[in-house]
Amino acid sequence: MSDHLPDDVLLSYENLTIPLPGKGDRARAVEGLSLQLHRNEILCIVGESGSGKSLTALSTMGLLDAEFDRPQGQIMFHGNNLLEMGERQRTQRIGGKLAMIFQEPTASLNPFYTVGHQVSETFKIHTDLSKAEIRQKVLDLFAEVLLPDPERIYRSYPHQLSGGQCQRVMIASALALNPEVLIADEPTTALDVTTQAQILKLMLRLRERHGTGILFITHDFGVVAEIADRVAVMCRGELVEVGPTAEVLNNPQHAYTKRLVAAVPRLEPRAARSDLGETVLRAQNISKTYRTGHIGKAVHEVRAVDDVSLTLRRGETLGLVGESGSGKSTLSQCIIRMVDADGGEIEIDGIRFDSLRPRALRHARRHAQIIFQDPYTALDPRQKVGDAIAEGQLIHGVPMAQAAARTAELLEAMGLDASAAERFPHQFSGGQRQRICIARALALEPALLIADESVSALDVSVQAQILELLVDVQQRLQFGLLFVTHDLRVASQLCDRIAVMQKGKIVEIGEPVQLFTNPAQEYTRQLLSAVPGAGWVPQSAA
Amino acid sequence: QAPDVLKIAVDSLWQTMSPVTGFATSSARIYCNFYERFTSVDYLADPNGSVVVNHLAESFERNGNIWTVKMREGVMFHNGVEMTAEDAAFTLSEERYRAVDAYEPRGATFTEGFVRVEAIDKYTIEIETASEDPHVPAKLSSVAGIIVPKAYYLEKGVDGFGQEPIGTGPYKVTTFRSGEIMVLEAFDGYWGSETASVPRMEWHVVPEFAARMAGVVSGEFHMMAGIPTDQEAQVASYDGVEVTSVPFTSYAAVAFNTLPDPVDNPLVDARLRYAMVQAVDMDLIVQALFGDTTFHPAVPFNFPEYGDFYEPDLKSNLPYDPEAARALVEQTDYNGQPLIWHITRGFYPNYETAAEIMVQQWAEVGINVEMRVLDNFSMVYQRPFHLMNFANATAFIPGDPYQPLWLDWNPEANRSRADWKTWAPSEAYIAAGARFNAALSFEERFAAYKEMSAAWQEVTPALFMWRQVGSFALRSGINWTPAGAEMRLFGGYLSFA
Amino acid sequence: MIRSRLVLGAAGLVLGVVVFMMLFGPVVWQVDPTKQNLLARLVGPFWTEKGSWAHPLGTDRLGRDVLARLIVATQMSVQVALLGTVIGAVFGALVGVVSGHFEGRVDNVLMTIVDIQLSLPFILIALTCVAFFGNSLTLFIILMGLYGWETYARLARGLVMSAKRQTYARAIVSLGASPTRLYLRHILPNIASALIVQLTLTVPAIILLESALSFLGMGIQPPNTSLGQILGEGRDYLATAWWIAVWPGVIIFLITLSISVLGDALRDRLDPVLRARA
Amino acid sequence: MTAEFWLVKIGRMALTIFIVLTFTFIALRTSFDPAQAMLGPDATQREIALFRDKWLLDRSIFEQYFVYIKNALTGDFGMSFRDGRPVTELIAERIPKTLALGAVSYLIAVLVGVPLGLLAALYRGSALDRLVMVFSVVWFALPNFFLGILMILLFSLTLQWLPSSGSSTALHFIMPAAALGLSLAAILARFTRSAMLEVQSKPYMRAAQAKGVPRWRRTLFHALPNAAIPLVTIMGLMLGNLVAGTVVVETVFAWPGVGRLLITAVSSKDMAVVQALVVLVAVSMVTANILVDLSYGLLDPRMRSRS
Ligand SMILES: Nc1ncnc2c1ncn2[C@@H]1O[C@H](COP(=O)(O)OP(=O)(O)OP(=O)(O)O)[C@@H](O)[C@H]1O
Ligand SMILES: Nc1ncnc2c1ncn2[C@@H]1O[C@H](COP(=O)(O)OP(=O)(O)OP(=O)(O)O)[C@@H](O)[C@H]1O
Ligand SMILES: [Mg+2]
Ligand SMILES: [Mg+2]
Ligand code: NI
Repeated sequence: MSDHLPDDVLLSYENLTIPLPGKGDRARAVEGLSLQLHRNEILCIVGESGSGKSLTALSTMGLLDAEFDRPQGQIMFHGNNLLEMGERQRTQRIGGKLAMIFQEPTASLNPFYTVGHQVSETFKIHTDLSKAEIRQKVLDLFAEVLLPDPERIYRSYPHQLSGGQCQRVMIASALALNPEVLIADEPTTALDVTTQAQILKLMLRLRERHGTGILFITHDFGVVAEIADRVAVMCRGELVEVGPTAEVLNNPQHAYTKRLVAAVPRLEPRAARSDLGETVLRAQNISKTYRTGHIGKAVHEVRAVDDVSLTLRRGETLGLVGESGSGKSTLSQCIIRMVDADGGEIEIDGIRFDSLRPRALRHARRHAQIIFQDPYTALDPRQKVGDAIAEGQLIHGVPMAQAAARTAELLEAMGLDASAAERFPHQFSGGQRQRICIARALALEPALLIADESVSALDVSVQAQILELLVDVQQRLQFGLLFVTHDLRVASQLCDRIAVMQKGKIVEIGEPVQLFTNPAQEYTRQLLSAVPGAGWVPQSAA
Repeated sequence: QAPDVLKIAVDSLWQTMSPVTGFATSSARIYCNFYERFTSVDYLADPNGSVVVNHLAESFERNGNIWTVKMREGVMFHNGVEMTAEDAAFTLSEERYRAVDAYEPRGATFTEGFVRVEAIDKYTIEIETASEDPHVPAKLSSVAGIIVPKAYYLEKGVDGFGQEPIGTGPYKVTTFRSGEIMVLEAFDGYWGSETASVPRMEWHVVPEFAARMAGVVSGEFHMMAGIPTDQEAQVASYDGVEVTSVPFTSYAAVAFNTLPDPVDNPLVDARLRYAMVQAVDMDLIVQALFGDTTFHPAVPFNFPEYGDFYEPDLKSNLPYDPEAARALVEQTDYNGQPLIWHITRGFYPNYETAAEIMVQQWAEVGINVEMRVLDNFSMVYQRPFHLMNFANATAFIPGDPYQPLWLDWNPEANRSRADWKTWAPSEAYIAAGARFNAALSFEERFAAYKEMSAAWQEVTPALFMWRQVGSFALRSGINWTPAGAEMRLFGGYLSFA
Repeated sequence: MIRSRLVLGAAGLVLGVVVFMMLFGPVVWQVDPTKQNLLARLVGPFWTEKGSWAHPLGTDRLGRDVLARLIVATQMSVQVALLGTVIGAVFGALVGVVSGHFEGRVDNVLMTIVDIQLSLPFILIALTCVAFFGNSLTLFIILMGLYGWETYARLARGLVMSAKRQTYARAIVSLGASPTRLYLRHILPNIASALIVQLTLTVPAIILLESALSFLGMGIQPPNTSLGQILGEGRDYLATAWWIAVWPGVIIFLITLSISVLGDALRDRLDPVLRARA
Repeated sequence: MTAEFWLVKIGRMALTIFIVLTFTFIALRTSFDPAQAMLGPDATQREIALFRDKWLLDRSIFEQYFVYIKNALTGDFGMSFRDGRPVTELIAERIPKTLALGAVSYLIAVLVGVPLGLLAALYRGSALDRLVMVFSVVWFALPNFFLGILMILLFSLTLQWLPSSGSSTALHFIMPAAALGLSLAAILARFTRSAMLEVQSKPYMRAAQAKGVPRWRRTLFHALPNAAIPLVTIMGLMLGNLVAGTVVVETVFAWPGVGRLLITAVSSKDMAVVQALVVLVAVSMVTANILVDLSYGLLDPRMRSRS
């Protein structure tokens, strides 16, 4: 779409360079960025983590931390260079024409005030409207962003609303003064797929109704495919490619873009493998109820896992999917007894796990290992990586020398060099750390490995590597893999069978091909339709 | 010009003004302004305090064991009730001092030998003593002689009386909060000629020296008590402030525990005690700590306030001589074990400081003393200990060594009887004491005194350190004659320029 | 906070000097702190009229060398503060760890005790104990050791509760580690820094507490001496012989100041780590 | 908040006070005999015996404890050994003075400490920030009795501007309240600063800025209310410091409050007074804690709606 008129340009970055304060990873977070946002356009910025997307957005809003030096270059908006404006000038001249929403919707609202109050504040500051008028405006806005029962929401505090509702309130607040430009920094990352789909719809509606130019930062290519008119790709602070969505996604030019697009997981259901070994996990009638609240009455009960049964065989990968809060984590924790289930039988590798005494349980843990979601917090920051990998073996009585040898072997298998053993976790990237976590789990040669959202926190490219690695070692070591995820694309690629969880129950279980093409349950169907950019199937970029 | 309100800053005010039970340094100095006694010491006549004059008693007459005391007429208590012989008799009564459940049992020691006290008419009482006692009028100048209003006293009880005291003195107490303030107002019904020159006095408790000093220097206060000796010059150096130091009738001392309790007490050996006396250069210490304001009495009980008893040229038997001390230590079985010295914190000015010096000097002759500074006398009196601080008052019979030498050391005294006793009076001492008490003429009494003192020194159960002094600061323009430890702020004692 | 290198350097230097003074003071300055010279009382520091290099910082009311006494007093004060801090920290942290580990009823009981302690200002306990049980150095140190234990207990409890929910702790458990191993090898090293920051608050607090008690006459008693005791004793001489009270005052001030500055720096240093992990 | 919440709170309060009562009783009665301490060095044996009899010190410890608890429950804390007056009367007489000093000091602490902390946080890294932090650390590092004496020497002795002791006029408040209040202000300034910095790094602060809320409004209406919870907690805990400071400052400035009463009672072993004061302080601290808890409910909507 290179046919925009020049006056169509709303926001224009010219040679923007943002120096990093102190000892950052690099001297400049953003270097020589030139980019235009047009009226009535959704421009998605994608790129690896740390590539400077957020800083670009923040410098546009004049929200860079005080410790930053003034960025160089220009950000032109209505003939003003935003970089040269002070806070006061900006309020006077730009007012509400430029608005932004953030990644964490709940945390972006002040817990102290009702959301109605907070949205009203924008009017109070920028207009002379009376109280009643403001109130009406806010209610209208709430209706516009499709919030149910605006009156009630008006009076609610942030903690009384769901994440999606909070994000809609934030959007309402951003829309208050009819902005010409809306900057959205990963506005849906913290939300689950169904809510995400609603927010995306809202964005599209917004553009339709008001002709707003939207700068949408994301790392989810599904989202890009769903809403973007144009895509800009950033890598290490530089803009490497920009163009219409279809072009960039289907025919990437820059090497980095190619890599990125190739790594995007595909919704490619595959058939189950046939060469599976004996059963390693047999879980029957597992239930878990959480009770919270004060002593006495007012007990709040959550039936996190409700009478679930599962089996898993050696060499098999079982996917566990479902929306947030459906009980996936709780179930997997129950299986390895990190959480004690209320009832049910668990047998792992022939051992009855559910009745083990603490000492025996500790001993039996070598048969079942888990890899957690966030590689940044899963390693003791004060323990050397080598020690972390060897620790499990030492606990289970493996001699020191042997453990060290195995550690070196595993590091190599994970594609890390031997010197890594002497370093600390913070000296590794997220992907590397996740490999270390996998190595730590595998060091015990477990029969069952649970991966709880083990790749969700990672970049798509890193994610792909890790998945490949997992498949690879599973091939060699033949453990049963319980793969917990909310990303149906990933699940479809990886699993032999997929179990769909809803409200603590497994509603459907089956082979990916069958599940995706012909879901038996309404819920599964909903889940599938909420996957963003489902229509787009990236071509192999090889 | 006299101020409307005279403000005095003191370091403390004793918690109760009950005449005998509440007797302490910080109460005795204020008593004289609202309490009066049968007789009183006339410090205008003799600053050393050896002159006793009749006061609320008009005359004394002795007939063998019986004293007939004529009381002054028309004296009013602060509550408007006239003082009668009834009150005077009650003051000295069995019921108040000597009964098993006496109101103020400490009075018993001050009225030792009294067998009968009786009002015989409105203004006359009779006092009968067990044996002939020429010293009764003098003894009645002590706190035991403070005349209390019987009816009011019985109504309030000792504690109540101590909080809302009533006397016959020139001022009456209108407010008393022990940790804070006492307010005195001139008493219109006062009988005496020594009228009050200021209508109102306020005694403020200001524990911090700096705050007291600042108060006097800035004119907030007219007077203050309690100046550390080292600071006298400093205080005096301010414009409009003058400093007076006044010798008290009391001597700071260290008592040696002469008894085999603890069983291995090396101080049971008199030679070690002699050594301890000879090892300390008390003159130097006193000079260093007090300058010329006081002195160290080289010979025990040979005190200047005793008039004819005092022999200025007497030499000590145990003079400062570290060599001799060392030799004495050699003779004993003392093996260097630590001797524990119990000291009450902050009770006697400069005591801890002196103690630190003495510990050093004892160490030099091979005596190892360990000082323990304790919070109060309960702790000081808790055995085991080898040394203990105390002070010997000298004024019970003005001009006579009765109190320090007999009253405080006799076989019935605390020092020989209490749980914390430190000595057992020797035969010689007891025999001399009996003669001393029976003596009617000065010569007899003097001879007995010398024997008793010698017997005491034979044992040497204590070392007298210095005569205690108090330092006061006044705004210039205030002329004040100190009366020993008493702060008499009326009549001839106080005037304004 | 006060982050400049200069200030930090100065704080480090002060503490260095204090430590040097404590360790080598008596060797370098070989004057007996108890040696009295009644003829040379209240002599000023060397630059004053009567002063001399024999007593560079002057003499006190007994003619003892102020410098020598400051050395032993600093030793005493700092030792009391350190010992007190360590005792309180170890005891408190232990309570906190137990409470945080077991939670539930154990936690309830222990936190009730902590609450009780919180509702009794420490000085009240110190005054009562010192006055009623007498004043020995051992008792004093134990008392100082009691100071602040509840803070450590609460801090450690919170840290343990959050640390054991951290993914790494759960990962260690899932390896089959015993609780002892988990706490000693993993949790303790990770919560130590926050506790150490707290130590930098407790040490000056105890030094100040000791001086306040000494001022009230219930601190360290002669012949032992401490900064607070010299300060309390010298306060009457402020107008005439200022050097008695001012030196210990300055030392107390500098020590508390330096430790606070270093503590602030330490916290600034550690905070991002803590925040990132939270 | 729910009824159970209060039940637990009040139960804990009662337990605390009971334990404090018992602890002080044991500490005071088992240490030793107060008779000698009270009566002075010259007390006679008989006097001591009478004293012990009068105050029931000869009874068994259990009997004494029973009587003590029974009386305490009816608000009767007995008589002071020193002057034979009811303890409650003694304390009541002095509490107004201490409350006045405490309130003024506390007010100074809040009025000086909080704004300074706010300014420091607002201009983080500036010269002002440094100045405030220097003030706070310096003021904290000076023992407040030493400060008090220096103030007396300067303002009363040398300049003669302010009275050195007593409590009768407003002028009398200045030095003690400054000595006490400013050292608390120093602590509060630091906490305010760090609480504000903490809040300012929250996403909603950035969101407010993005909305165009001016800086002062952000500070006062967005940051401060959220920083209030840690601040209120600290202010509650600071009452402990206030008590400690009062004891010292009242002594320095001859302030006739309960702090001085405590010191005299403690040094003369006046058990009844010490006991009553300890309980009094415990009760007020517990009450303060409850007030702090209550204020959480007011300050934090999340707490309010929890019930
Ligand atoms: N306050 C800061 N101080 C120092 N460096 C910073 C700061 N904020 C960001 N950076 C650095 O600037 C670079 C760009 O950060 P930015 O947050 O813009 O990345 P991003 O593209 O938004 O990444 P993500 O997808 O993870 O949100 C990173 O290297 C980051 O470490
Ligand atoms: N420790 C706990 N105490 C109380 N409730 C809990 C606890 N842990 C989980 N829950 C609740 O149990 C339910 C299931 O949680 P779980 O973490 O298993 O969901 P999930 O499917 O893993 O979600 P996500 O995709 O967000 O990780 C949720 O409603 C959650 O709020
Ligand atoms: Mg970002
Ligand atoms: Mg989960
Ligand atoms: Ni275009």
